[in-house]
Amino acid sequence: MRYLPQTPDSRAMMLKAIGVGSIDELFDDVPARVLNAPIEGLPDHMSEMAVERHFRKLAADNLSPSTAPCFIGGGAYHHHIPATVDHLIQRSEFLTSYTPYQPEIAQGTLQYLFEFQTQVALLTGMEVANASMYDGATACGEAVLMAHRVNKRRRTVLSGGLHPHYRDATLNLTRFTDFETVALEAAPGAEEDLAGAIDDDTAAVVVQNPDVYGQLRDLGPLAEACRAKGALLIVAVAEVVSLGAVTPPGDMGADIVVAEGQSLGVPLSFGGPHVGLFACRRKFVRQMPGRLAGETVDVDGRRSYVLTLNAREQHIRREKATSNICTNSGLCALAFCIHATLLGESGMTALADLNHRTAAAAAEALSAIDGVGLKTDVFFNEFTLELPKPAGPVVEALAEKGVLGGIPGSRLWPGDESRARLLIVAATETVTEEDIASFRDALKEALA
Amino acid sequence: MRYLPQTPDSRAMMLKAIGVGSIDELFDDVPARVLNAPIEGLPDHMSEMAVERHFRKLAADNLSPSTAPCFIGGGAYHHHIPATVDHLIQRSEFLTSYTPYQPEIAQGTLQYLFEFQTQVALLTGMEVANASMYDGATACGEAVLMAHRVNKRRRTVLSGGLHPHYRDATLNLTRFTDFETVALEAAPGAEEDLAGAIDDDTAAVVVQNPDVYGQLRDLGPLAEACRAKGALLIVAVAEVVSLGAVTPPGDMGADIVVAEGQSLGVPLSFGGPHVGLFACRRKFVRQMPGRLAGETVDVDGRRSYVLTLNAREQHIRREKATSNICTNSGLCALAFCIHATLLGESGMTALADLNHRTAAAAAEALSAIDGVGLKTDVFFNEFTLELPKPAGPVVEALAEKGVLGGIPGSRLWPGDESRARLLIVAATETVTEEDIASFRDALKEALA
Amino acid sequence: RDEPLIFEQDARGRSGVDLPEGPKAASRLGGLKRKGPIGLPGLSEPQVVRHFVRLSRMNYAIDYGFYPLGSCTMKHNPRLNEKVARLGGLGDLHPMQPVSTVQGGLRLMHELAHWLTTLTGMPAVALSPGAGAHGELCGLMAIRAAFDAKGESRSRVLVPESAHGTNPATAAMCGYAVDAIPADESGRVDMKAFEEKLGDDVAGVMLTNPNTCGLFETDIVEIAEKIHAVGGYFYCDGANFNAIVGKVRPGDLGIDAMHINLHKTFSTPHGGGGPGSGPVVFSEALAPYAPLPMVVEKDGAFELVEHDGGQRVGRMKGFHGQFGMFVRALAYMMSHGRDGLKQVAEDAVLNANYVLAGLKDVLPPAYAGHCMHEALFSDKGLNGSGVDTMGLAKALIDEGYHPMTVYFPLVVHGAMLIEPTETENRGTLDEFIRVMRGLVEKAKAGETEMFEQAPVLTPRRRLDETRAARNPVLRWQPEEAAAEAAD
Amino acid sequence: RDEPLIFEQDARGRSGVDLPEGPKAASRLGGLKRKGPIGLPGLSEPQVVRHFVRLSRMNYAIDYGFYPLGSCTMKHNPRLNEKVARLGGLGDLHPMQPVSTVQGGLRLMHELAHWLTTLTGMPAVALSPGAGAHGELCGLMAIRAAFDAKGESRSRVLVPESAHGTNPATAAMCGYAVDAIPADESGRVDMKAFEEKLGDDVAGVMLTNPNTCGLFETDIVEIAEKIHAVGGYFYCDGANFNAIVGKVRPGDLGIDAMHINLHKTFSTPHGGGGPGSGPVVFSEALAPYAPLPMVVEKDGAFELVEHDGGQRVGRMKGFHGQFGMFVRALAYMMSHGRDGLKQVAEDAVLNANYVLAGLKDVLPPAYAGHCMHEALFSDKGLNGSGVDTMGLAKALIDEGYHPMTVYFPLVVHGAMLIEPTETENRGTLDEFIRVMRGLVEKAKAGETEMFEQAPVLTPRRRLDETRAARNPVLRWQPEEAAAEAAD
Repeated sequence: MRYLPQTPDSRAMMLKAIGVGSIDELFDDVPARVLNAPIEGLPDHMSEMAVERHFRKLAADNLSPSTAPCFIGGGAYHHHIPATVDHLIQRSEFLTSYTPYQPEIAQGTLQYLFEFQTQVALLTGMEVANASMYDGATACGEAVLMAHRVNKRRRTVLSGGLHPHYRDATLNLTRFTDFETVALEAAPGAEEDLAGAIDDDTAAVVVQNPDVYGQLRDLGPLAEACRAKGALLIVAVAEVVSLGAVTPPGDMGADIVVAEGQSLGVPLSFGGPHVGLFACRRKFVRQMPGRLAGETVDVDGRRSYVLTLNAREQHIRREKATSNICTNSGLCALAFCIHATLLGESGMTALADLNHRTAAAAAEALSAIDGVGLKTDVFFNEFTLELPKPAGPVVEALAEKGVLGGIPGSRLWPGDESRARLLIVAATETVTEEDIASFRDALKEALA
Repeated sequence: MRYLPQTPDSRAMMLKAIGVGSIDELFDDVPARVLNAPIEGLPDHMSEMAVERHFRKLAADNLSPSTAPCFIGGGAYHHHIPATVDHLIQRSEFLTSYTPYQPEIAQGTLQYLFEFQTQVALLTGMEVANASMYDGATACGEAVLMAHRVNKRRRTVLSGGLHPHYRDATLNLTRFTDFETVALEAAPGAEEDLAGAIDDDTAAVVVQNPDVYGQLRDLGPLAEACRAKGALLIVAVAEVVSLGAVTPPGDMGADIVVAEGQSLGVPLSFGGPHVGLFACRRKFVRQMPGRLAGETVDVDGRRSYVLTLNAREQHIRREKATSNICTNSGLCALAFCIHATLLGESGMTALADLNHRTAAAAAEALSAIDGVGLKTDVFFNEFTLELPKPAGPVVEALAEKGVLGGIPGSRLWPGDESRARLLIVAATETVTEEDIASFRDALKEALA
Repeated sequence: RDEPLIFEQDARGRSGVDLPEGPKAASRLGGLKRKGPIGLPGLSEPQVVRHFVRLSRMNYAIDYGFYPLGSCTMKHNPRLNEKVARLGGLGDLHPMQPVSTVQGGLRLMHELAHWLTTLTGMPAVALSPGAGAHGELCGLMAIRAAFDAKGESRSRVLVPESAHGTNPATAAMCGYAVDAIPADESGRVDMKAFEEKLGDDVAGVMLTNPNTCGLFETDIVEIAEKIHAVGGYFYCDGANFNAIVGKVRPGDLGIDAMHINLHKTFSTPHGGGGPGSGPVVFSEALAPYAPLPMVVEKDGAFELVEHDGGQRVGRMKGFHGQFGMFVRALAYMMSHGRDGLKQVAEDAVLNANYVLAGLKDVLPPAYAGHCMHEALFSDKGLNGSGVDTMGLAKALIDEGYHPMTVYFPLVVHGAMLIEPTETENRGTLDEFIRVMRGLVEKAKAGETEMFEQAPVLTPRRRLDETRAARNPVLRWQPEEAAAEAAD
Repeated sequence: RDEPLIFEQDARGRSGVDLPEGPKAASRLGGLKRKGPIGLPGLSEPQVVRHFVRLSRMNYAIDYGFYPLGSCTMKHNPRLNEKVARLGGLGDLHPMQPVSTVQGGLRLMHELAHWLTTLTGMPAVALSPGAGAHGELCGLMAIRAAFDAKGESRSRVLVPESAHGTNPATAAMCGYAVDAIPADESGRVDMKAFEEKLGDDVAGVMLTNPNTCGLFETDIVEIAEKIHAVGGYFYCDGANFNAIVGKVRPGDLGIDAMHINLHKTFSTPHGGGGPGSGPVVFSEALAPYAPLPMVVEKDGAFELVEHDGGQRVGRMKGFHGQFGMFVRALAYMMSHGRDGLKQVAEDAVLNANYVLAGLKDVLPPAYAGHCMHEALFSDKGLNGSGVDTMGLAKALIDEGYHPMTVYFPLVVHGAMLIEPTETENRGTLDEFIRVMRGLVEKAKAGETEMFEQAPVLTPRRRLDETRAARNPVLRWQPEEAAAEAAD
């Protein structure tokens, strides 16, 4: 047992030092009936070789987006991660450290969290950001909870363009509260009357940009409507790379911005761990959920960083905390921070531009196929097609040809016939022009 | 250009500070005719993504021993490397440091070299070892050069059981000296009269154990014959894992032991970098090639390590150095050291035992095939079969079935018809019983 | 040496990435093209590497030294797990791929579920919660959903005073009032107080077991019976499962829901504060309320159930959970096996009791008797010395250790909670005991100055936390902006 | 803190690996089964990780700080290169696989050869040498083999006094006497002395260019012509190719053989002392003597030629060379491209001259004029201060830098050779210049104590190297054995 340093000799010696005759004497508080109950159906310990072989077999049973052209988005995006990112996050001092509760020996973590918070604030166009949430969807739910803390109103409206998973996670998180969350429905590319849905008891409106179909919108008018009614505007961004090319929510008047940060530095990993970004106006900071790193000095007057405003948090405030979140996405935030640092201003804008051009080229190629319609006219790296037949089986047919060809409407809105022919397609910088051609050819065949 | 931090602005500023008007003014010592000669046929800089894609394509064009059952040995062995090894050697402080010429800030490297030297001495059963050579073959050549320095004689005899690559590298390294190197030939399993080949001018006899065919021998009698004639016994070990199960050369009377250390911690990597081990009797230490880490104290009296006996080396002694070796295999030595440390006494002996049992099982299964003969009766994890037909095409046929089935005699002794039907087969702990069965079935078919 | 912020290392136009040219295409951004700069700094790759390597060296880590942080289970993180989590076909799977293309990924989740339900002796598990607190939320939501399904409304959840802060925070998020149960003098639930608080408005009890004092709740089976008797459910905080894994099945104790911190018991790296992963196992009674998605096997193929008609807890997370952590945890479980996991619990408890035995004559334990996986001391041993728990903790830093958990649980004055974990060897424990004893001796000898000054050998000395909270500076600003903000 | 040796952390029977059971089989070891124990210590995986992490933290590294070690080219090592070198199908290829199963591997070698020959403008390359010194040996052997083929015997090789130590050592290994050429006052080959030493017993000249004083040999074309005129060959030590890659093709200078340190110019990591890789490019005249193996393309397929009938240099290494380094170097070249490699040389030279310009008024350069990729100073600037080169170097360590190369080249008194490389940014250079100037000022002000004591902020202070050499302790011994050995 390669991870356990004790030996029969050392165990015997230690039991003697403790003054007991057997290990089970130390377990004598456990009811005898339940101690050492036999556990059936699990193997004994395995060699590293055998374990690795098992996982290689599991891996081989999947179609990997690194080998198949991948056009799937929907809140998680297949981006290239520079090798440097993965190397650095595996530094022992990052990987195997705990939450920085002892700041004298955790300045590394604290400083990168401070840098991360600044990057998130800059990208979203907001004043402050926290040190991460679990993911974009849960951050969205937390934003709604926060809005109610801020203005004490009792109703929230969710745009129909909000990703159904964000919607569901938000509904779930607010389910047992004493306020109401209303989720609208919307067709791709269609305009919603969100402003009209705001009443005097509306705490917040949640809108995603680009929306789940990929459509981009100017949120300025909605922000004005919110301001006029005293409601907060919460903007969700599922593809953070879009912020390199698109007017950020902060500039359009958002009060809280939540985002999924996976696109920068974090592998898809079948859906998690990802990293939720959470930014807001400075005046709301004491209502924010999650950890915050702040600047201060040590007794020698040297600039230092520390977790701050802990009075919001569960370990101090217990049932009155702003959130129950504790362990969040530290290492993913680091990956995000490193990737964003590598990109820098010019890299970030170039990456966004490349994504956009790739998606635009894909949209052009695919919508040129007979019977295929483009349902989103203004988009970043994701758009929605309407196919002449249900998209679910088409996606299966594409997979058999080795193309991961987007998300069928039936996956996100099961049972909704009106959206069954929709195919939501994303194209990032990892998509080559040959990949687009392969997709086009395969889709043509699948539709033929 | 992601690795270059200078920008057009900083370059201009710096040229100004230097006092020149253009970068080419700094190259004015270069004859104008040859400066900036156009370089044709190479592409401009590429993105990380594009580079990675290129190497993935190259990799996909090979049959990987990690996915195909691998029975190839011959001086390089497919062993399992614990994930910890590769993680640790990639620590920035190991990977991106230089030779430890400033010992105050290189104790990490120096201490592991000291530990490595001790491990090598223990495994080979010798008194001292150096801090590594390029590989086993070049270490073998250096050992012959060293023997001549020690006893000033003019002739060396190489056993016919010595791996032809070791033989060739040794012949090459001694080619321009004023002494003679005689290489014998030997059939698999046959006894050589090496003792009879020693005369009064023989500086050394070089013998490999297990030999190139896999045969193990008691070298005690040969060591005695060497001692009687005043010649040194140099023992080469191509599979260092064997030393976990087999009487080490030191115990049999070797004066110098060279070995290939790749089997512990170092990936096959298509033949390099590997790591040469070099051990000898303590009295010869000042004639050793290569670097040596030694224990000492610092001015505060703390135990410390430092490169020592530098007076042997080229950077001090120049043309009178014991060898021209400078950069050697530091990081591979570290990998070896970590893997050997993970194994420890019990792991090392268990690994050797597992290798041996696996090879014995393979030998039994394969030699049971009609017409196939086992030519080596005492062996560790490698043995030689004689097939009823030339082994070269058989190996190709096996490869088509996805089995890497050993080394045909024609690869090591091209043109030698007498050895064309030999197949040298190795089996390490990575070989499963299913792999043996696949090999047996494929070989049967190939011979049918 | 100070490491400047990335924003202080900027040069315009510099970048640490190169991108391919890509296709030409007309913009589809409408009028929404970004107008101003983002404000990100430009660094080259070498600068980025050096920056983060330097930052890392200001951190303490398990890989560097002993990390006896009670209740956090800072044990060895095997690199095998990191390796397999990064395999092509696992690390790069998209959560929305057609299920036919992710059969290996779904099988992996199914296998993990099998291990977790078998080890806990409980029939169902929800894998999706993102961390321990998220698992608690999931568990409490299931309890609430069960009452809602029955049309029953209850108002209180009983929580011991010694509980993790997440417990009351979680109960509050489900709309429950928190009613604190005191501990008895043995450090366990005061059964009399517990029974008095029971009633038909009690939705459940949230108990950590072994509890945050490092003690097994001896009356746990009775507690389960009594909460069930009033129609309530038994939620167990599984943060300390490391102490009993392979030895005791929570299902045998009458527990209805328990989250498992994969990043504690099953050693997925803490990563400086996450990501964690908090699957929740459920009893038969609560299983129908477990949230989706869930993997089911049908005729040898695996399906991902994302929607059904039940009255379940809703979606906990964007996708199927912390899959990357599932890979690591499963690799950890397979590496240990059934036999090894039992050994884990035994060695964890052995090591904690060894530390307890080695210190108890100089530092009085908070409670009598053996402990489980962690040893709890109060600051009584320091009484009158002028040195407090924090001073001792900071002095430990100068000795090369990460401090134990301090001032938690809140019920013990000046608490010091030491959890060595099973991956520490005896030599390390002996040395730690020696150092601790030496420090306590120095404190008792009145050498207070050292404790007030400590740490002195660290990248930073004690920080002004008040200043940080009074005037929060939560981001870098260009100098002009920072000056304005300060006005 | 001291880190004990692994041998001091032993517990019997403990191991950091688990192995599968494997097949049963009767022993075939004859009477050769190992009788005694090996003597290796038993540690668990967590201990091993912590041991080596702790050791690592006693090292300086490029990733941590500026490493201006002259003639060593300590530049940034991209992690992309590490990643691709580890791909399945590259990192795990066996050198003796049938060539039909390694076409990708052979293509990679072929591509690397194309880059190297194109960048140098030379027609052939031998990839197999294991490091720079090994490449030199290969090059000199080719020269010797060429003479042997002609039946001609020559005895001398001309080597500048400023040469790397490997140069004379290499020449000696090929049976040549080394005849040293002095430098002129500009730091370059003294042409008059060179011409005087020429003769028909001269096999060749070994020149480093740019030379170890950091200067381009202005007469290099003439040197080539003159050595050719007496029938000798021109060997160039390519250690400093970084200064001219993409700007100057050595083939255009009349060079017959030149090794290339992939671990310098093409940034494969130094790894604390290797592995390196030293391919050698050859002129038409020497190409027939280049050693095998070599990859050749035939009808779109790649063959590995391991044997032919030629009078070539024999096998240099066990297999085909440092393939793992080939992967990294090729990835580096492709990442930079033709345009980027030229920029590499320009920025390397720019950075060195910037340091030269920033220091020359306080620390006199060894030679006048611009330098190439490294700036060389003598200790003249310290004359009379009581501080020597070593003192300055050690003081730099306390300032957080790895020292420059000191006392090399031997021809300059108290030499200090500073090579910043192209991957350092201006801010780093400015700060280094500031620190150097500060130290020189302190030395001149007579603050000698600090320089004698330095370094003081390091894991160890100055070492007793004499003791290490007088009574060499080259391995750990159990205490009894160590006591005996000392007797």
